[in-house]
Amino acid sequence: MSIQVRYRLQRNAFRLDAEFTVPAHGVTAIFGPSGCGKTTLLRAIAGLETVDSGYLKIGADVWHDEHRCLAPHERPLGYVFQETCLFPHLSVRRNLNYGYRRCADARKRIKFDDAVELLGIGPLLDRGPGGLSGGERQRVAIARALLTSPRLLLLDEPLTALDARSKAGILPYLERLHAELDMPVLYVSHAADEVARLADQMVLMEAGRVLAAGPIQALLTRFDLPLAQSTEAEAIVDASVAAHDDEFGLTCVDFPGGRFNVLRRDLPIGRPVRLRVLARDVSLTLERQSGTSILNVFPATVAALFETGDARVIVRLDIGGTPILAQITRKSAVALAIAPGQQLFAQIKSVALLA
Amino acid sequence: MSIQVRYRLQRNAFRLDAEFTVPAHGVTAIFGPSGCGKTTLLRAIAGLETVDSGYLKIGADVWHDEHRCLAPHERPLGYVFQETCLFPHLSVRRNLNYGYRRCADARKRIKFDDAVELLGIGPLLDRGPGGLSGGERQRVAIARALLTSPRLLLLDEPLTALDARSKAGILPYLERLHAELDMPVLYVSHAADEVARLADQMVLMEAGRVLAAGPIQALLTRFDLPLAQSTEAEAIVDASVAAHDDEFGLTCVDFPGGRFNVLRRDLPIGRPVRLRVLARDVSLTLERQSGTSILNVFPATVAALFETGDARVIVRLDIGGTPILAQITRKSAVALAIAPGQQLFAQIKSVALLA
Amino acid sequence: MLSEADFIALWTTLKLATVATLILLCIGTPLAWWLAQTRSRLKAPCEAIIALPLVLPPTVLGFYLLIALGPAGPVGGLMQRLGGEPLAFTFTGLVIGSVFYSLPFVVQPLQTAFASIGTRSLEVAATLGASPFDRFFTIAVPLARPGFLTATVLGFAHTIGEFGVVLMIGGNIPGATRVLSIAIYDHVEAVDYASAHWLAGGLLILSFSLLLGVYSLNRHIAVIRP
Amino acid sequence: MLSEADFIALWTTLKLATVATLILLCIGTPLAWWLAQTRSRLKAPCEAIIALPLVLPPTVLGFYLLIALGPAGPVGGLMQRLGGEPLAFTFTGLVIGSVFYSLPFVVQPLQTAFASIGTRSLEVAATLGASPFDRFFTIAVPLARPGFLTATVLGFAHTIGEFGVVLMIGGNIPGATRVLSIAIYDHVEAVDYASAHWLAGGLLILSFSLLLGVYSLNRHIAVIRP
Amino acid sequence: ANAAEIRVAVAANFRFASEALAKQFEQATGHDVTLIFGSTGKHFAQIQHGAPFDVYLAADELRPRMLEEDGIAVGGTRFIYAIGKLVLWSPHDDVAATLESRLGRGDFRFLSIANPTFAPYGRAARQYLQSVKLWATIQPRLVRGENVNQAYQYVFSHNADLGLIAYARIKLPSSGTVGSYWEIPSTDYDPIRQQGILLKDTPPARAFIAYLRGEEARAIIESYGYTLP
Ligand SMILES: Nc1ncnc2c1ncn2[C@@H]1O[C@H](COP(=O)(O)OP(=O)(O)OP(=O)(O)O)[C@@H](O)[C@H]1O
Ligand SMILES: Nc1ncnc2c1ncn2[C@@H]1O[C@H](COP(=O)(O)OP(=O)(O)OP(=O)(O)O)[C@@H](O)[C@H]1O
Ligand SMILES: [Mg+2]
Ligand SMILES: [Mg+2]
Repeated sequence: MSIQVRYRLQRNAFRLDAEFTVPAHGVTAIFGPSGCGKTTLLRAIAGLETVDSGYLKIGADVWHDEHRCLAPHERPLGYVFQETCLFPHLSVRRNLNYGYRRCADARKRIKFDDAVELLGIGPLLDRGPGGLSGGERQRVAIARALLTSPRLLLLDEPLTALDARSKAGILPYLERLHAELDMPVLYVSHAADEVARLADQMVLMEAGRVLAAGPIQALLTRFDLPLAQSTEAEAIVDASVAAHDDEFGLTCVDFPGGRFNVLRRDLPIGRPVRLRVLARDVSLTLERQSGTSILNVFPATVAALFETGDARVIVRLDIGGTPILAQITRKSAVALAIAPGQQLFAQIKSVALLA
Repeated sequence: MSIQVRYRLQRNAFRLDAEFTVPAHGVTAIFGPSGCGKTTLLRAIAGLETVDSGYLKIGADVWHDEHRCLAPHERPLGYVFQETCLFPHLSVRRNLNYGYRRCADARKRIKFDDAVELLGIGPLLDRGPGGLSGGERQRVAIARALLTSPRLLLLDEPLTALDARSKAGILPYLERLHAELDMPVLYVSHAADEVARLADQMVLMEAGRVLAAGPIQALLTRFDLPLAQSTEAEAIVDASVAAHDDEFGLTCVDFPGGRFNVLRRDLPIGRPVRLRVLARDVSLTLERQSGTSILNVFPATVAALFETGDARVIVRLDIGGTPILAQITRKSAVALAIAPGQQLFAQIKSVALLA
Repeated sequence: MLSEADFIALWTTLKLATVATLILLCIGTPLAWWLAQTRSRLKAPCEAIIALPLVLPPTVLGFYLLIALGPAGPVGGLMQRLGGEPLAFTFTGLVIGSVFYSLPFVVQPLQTAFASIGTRSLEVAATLGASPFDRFFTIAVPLARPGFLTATVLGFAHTIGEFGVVLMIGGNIPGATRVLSIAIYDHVEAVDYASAHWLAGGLLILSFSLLLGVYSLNRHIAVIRP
Repeated sequence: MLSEADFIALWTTLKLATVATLILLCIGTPLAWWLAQTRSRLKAPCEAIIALPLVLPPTVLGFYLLIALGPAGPVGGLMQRLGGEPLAFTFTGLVIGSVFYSLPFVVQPLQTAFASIGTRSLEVAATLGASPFDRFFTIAVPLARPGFLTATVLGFAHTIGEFGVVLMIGGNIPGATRVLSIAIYDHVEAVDYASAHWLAGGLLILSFSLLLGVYSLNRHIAVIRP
Repeated sequence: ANAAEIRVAVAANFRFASEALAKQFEQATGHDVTLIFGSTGKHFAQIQHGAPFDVYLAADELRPRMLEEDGIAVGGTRFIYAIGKLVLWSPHDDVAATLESRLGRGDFRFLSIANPTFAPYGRAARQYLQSVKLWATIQPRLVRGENVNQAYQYVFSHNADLGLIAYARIKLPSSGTVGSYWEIPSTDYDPIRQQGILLKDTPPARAFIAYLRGEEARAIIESYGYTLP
């Protein structure tokens, strides 16, 4: 089951020529600089753009090929536009109902009250969209799209107007969505932390073309892609919950290279989780050190080095088979004589448990 | 010279009652959860809201008090709205010119071509605003506001639709603005990194009221405010450029507590700079360690501890008089027996040089 | 003051204005919608043709309609061959004439209103599963409400006040095609100014109340635009 | 086919329609703007009053205007006391009548167009230093362009085709108040159908070309809405 | 006979007389007479295109003749029902003596007439003005009503000082005349012979025409300011 996309179109000087295939579950991040065609791609997928040629297959269903092209309202998808557009003549409640009512009862998988509560828009229900704040509008638009119980969710920078606390509430729900409802999500975002947290796959775009598409772990650590080269370089570690340390409020998660201590999360033992390790949070030491506040220290092997050209060195480490990136200064790399194959210790200052 | 603001108004259930005074130079971040009244406050300052009572003084000029109230077009301010609104009937160039032309030549302090180049919108100049991408629209809106050479700049989440690279180009310019042109900025943002990077002062809002206002360093490290308690806790260090290390591409900056090595930046020796130190990038060791990739290690004294309640401990360190926050697990705090007054070493994995 | 004939005329007028306005809205709405959406080359010619009846003096327009609808004319002849009655001098004929003449007053405001909605709201509705038909009624029509108000008022009022066309193809037959405007005109012609004043005054007061009601109501349920 | 008198009538008509349309736009624009912006209680009554002349048959309206403008009427009397000429049977009188009668066709589309602009663009313009006057002309007017087009077309065409009012207060004086609609009407009444056809046909073709030009131009410079 | 409805298209100037006639006829026969007033030209066009009128009372001879020739009207039913008189009228009461000289002196602002190209009274007014050699000079001060009624209204509203209109328009049997008038010598214009014709050959319509030609009707018509042959 996969999502196959191929769209070509031309808008004056801008040419979109995007083709990729990603699994039809989980979150696929669409990542790329401003103006590279992310919104245009989503609009094409939603059937809102006239295209030169297009092919779109979601799982077993072809939505668009030479022979047939579903009209936008025939595609069971939810779309949160980059500029939230609430219907100005309908109250918030009726905005939400607009899509909800049009979804056949048999297809409904999301309850009205659940979406309202989750997005914290209960108090707004009977207001007009006129006086809503930017963040409130965004949350209503997300709820409205979710309530159509779509088979594919398109999110175009949906959380930009939200503060960290609101985001922290919504992100886990979006994660659950694809896990529990098996609702694949295409997610445009510039926020690396959101992407790392949510995305299983990633489509990397530039100037209307797809640079690469695939599992996020692989793309994040590939030195030939801009991600691993940036100061925001990061790696994703697949692990599973091993134990809870109630005294100190920690949770232990195991991965092939060892055990992480992270802030306690109420997850069942054995539950697979994902950890995000930022390259700049990883420091290297030649000896295992004691008397440090850093809990997560692993023996590692240097797999490869990449000089960024601005005095940074990105080191790809192999920790029990899992690739992890470390970002250090060239001065340190020279001082520690880092070279491929070398054995050393990786101190990981902080790590985010994602799911 | 200061900016004095006091506005009261009521919109159905929402009540804004905001009062604060901040210096009339540098960037003042306005920070608070979605729906707390940030946009409403900026609109009141721009004269776009009818208010119950208001007082606004910028430097020596009163813009609003009981006796007089300048109309919006009489207030020499630039305002980038949360929803960028370009005039749909004007090309990008004429959008930019709209404010530029209306600014008296004598008052002009920003050149047309400079703003265009900086925001990378040269290729868009002769297009209509219809086909622009979200990020492109935001950049045009920023340029348009800047080109009025305002005495006060109001920015309402102006960079949300921009990718990291675009931001990286615009942020230094915004910094220079207030340094070189002495243009105070009120900046609404949910992005902690932007705020820390840009802001000199901060106004912390909640539910229509101002919780605290003052220099950002003080607000960031106050345990009674939500900032220092969050996982994004951070400290700002004022320092000055001391030397350049051309071999490794590093720059050394000194602060009262010692010397930081940061990625090389072409700044003159002696130039004051600002460093952002995230609490989660700071680890503590009892002994000074060798053989580590971490370059920045300082002897420090524990000033205070704050337990967040979720197994984290925020430690306020005193490094040569400068407060710095470290976020560690309670397990580590117990293992290292951290207590106020204790002497130890702070390892700072990464640090961002801001100006 | 007013005779029974005047009340019959009032009744005929209201019936005519109501029926004509309803038909105008039924024809004008899809036409305006098409004009607002299309990129066809036919757009400008169609717009011009719709506005065209305006430039002819109503009596002359009525004259040509008379020729067309009369037994010798193309429409009337066709009707007769199909076994129907000729349309001139019937209520149906009046309705056709009024619709023809008032069409631009209905189409143009609607078209402006539809065009000013933009496409975004309609796109959003489409992604929420609304078919073109559905979103036309649930999004386009409510958002074009001010245009509908203008169109209805102009169409209705203009049909009430219309005179030349109606006189010409109606033939001023009491109970069938004698409308209020002709009745007032008759009173003026008969130097029965008192009746004319009464009738005109009554019509004005009635219309004013009606319009005031419509506009006040409109204000109360005014659309909040973003 | 057409006499010199017909050409004089054509000229008078174009002059009348142009002058009346200009005056209509000058009066209608601020009025429509005020109506679109205000929250005054007077809004609904004003809207109703503007639409009111529509419901009266033009000839009757013309009759009342004639009385009002006559030496015994309020307006005419005032004019005379101020030393001016009476307005009936003059070109000026015609213009006044036309403006009065066509006002709703200009105000209503403009008001709809102004209302649909919303406040955001105007607020942005204010923060960019544009005074209310300035932003009215640089933002509101261009964004209301479709409304201006409709208003101009309806106003102009309606003045050309107008007949009852013009006939009544104009007096059909060649070269001064005899307009084309009256000329065509005269031909019809005189059973000179050939001349009527020629004149009406010519007017239609002329108007069609004019309208086609306007609408095609409009299409080419169509505002791109977000 | 059964009561039937007779629709009569009546020239506007004959309005008051026809109302009186219809009333009497209705009382006598029990038929229902519907009078439809309008300009003769408009009625003509309407009759040509199938207007459901039974009798046509025109303001001139031309239109009934054309209808007869075209076979639209019933042949041989054409007759003169009235001959109109043209008067110079002022709405002021006491100026009858000076009216003629005022016209000659040009002591007025506007003279109102019916449209001379198609309205019979307009044509008569032109013939009169031509006969007294005023036609050319008076042009800029001539206002033309669509029909004689409108010409009347111009004077009535005091916008025109004088009017050349139908005597029948100002002579009402009930209230006498309004203002003052001077009768134009009948030699100065062709007689305004108003003809009627039968459009639908039904017994009630024939009865109405027969009534119009009767003595009773003639008396009424004359009392409204017309002459008869
Ligand atoms: N009609 C048009 N004419 C010319 N260029 C166009 C047109 N429509 C879109 N474009 C260009 O296509 C590019 C892609 O736009 P798109 O909105 O897809 O970008 P994006 O990746 O979503 O950017 P952002 O992150 O800023 O929202 C932009 O550079 C835009 O200027
Ligand atoms: N007319 C109104 N009626 C009721 N509430 C209103 C009205 N106008 C604004 N509000 C409320 O005022 C609050 C403040 O809105 P504002 O736009 O200032 O928030 P904000 O701080 O900018 O939020 P965000 O970060 O989401 O943009 C919101 O909760 C909003 O719902
Ligand atoms: Mg986009
Ligand atoms: Mg806001």
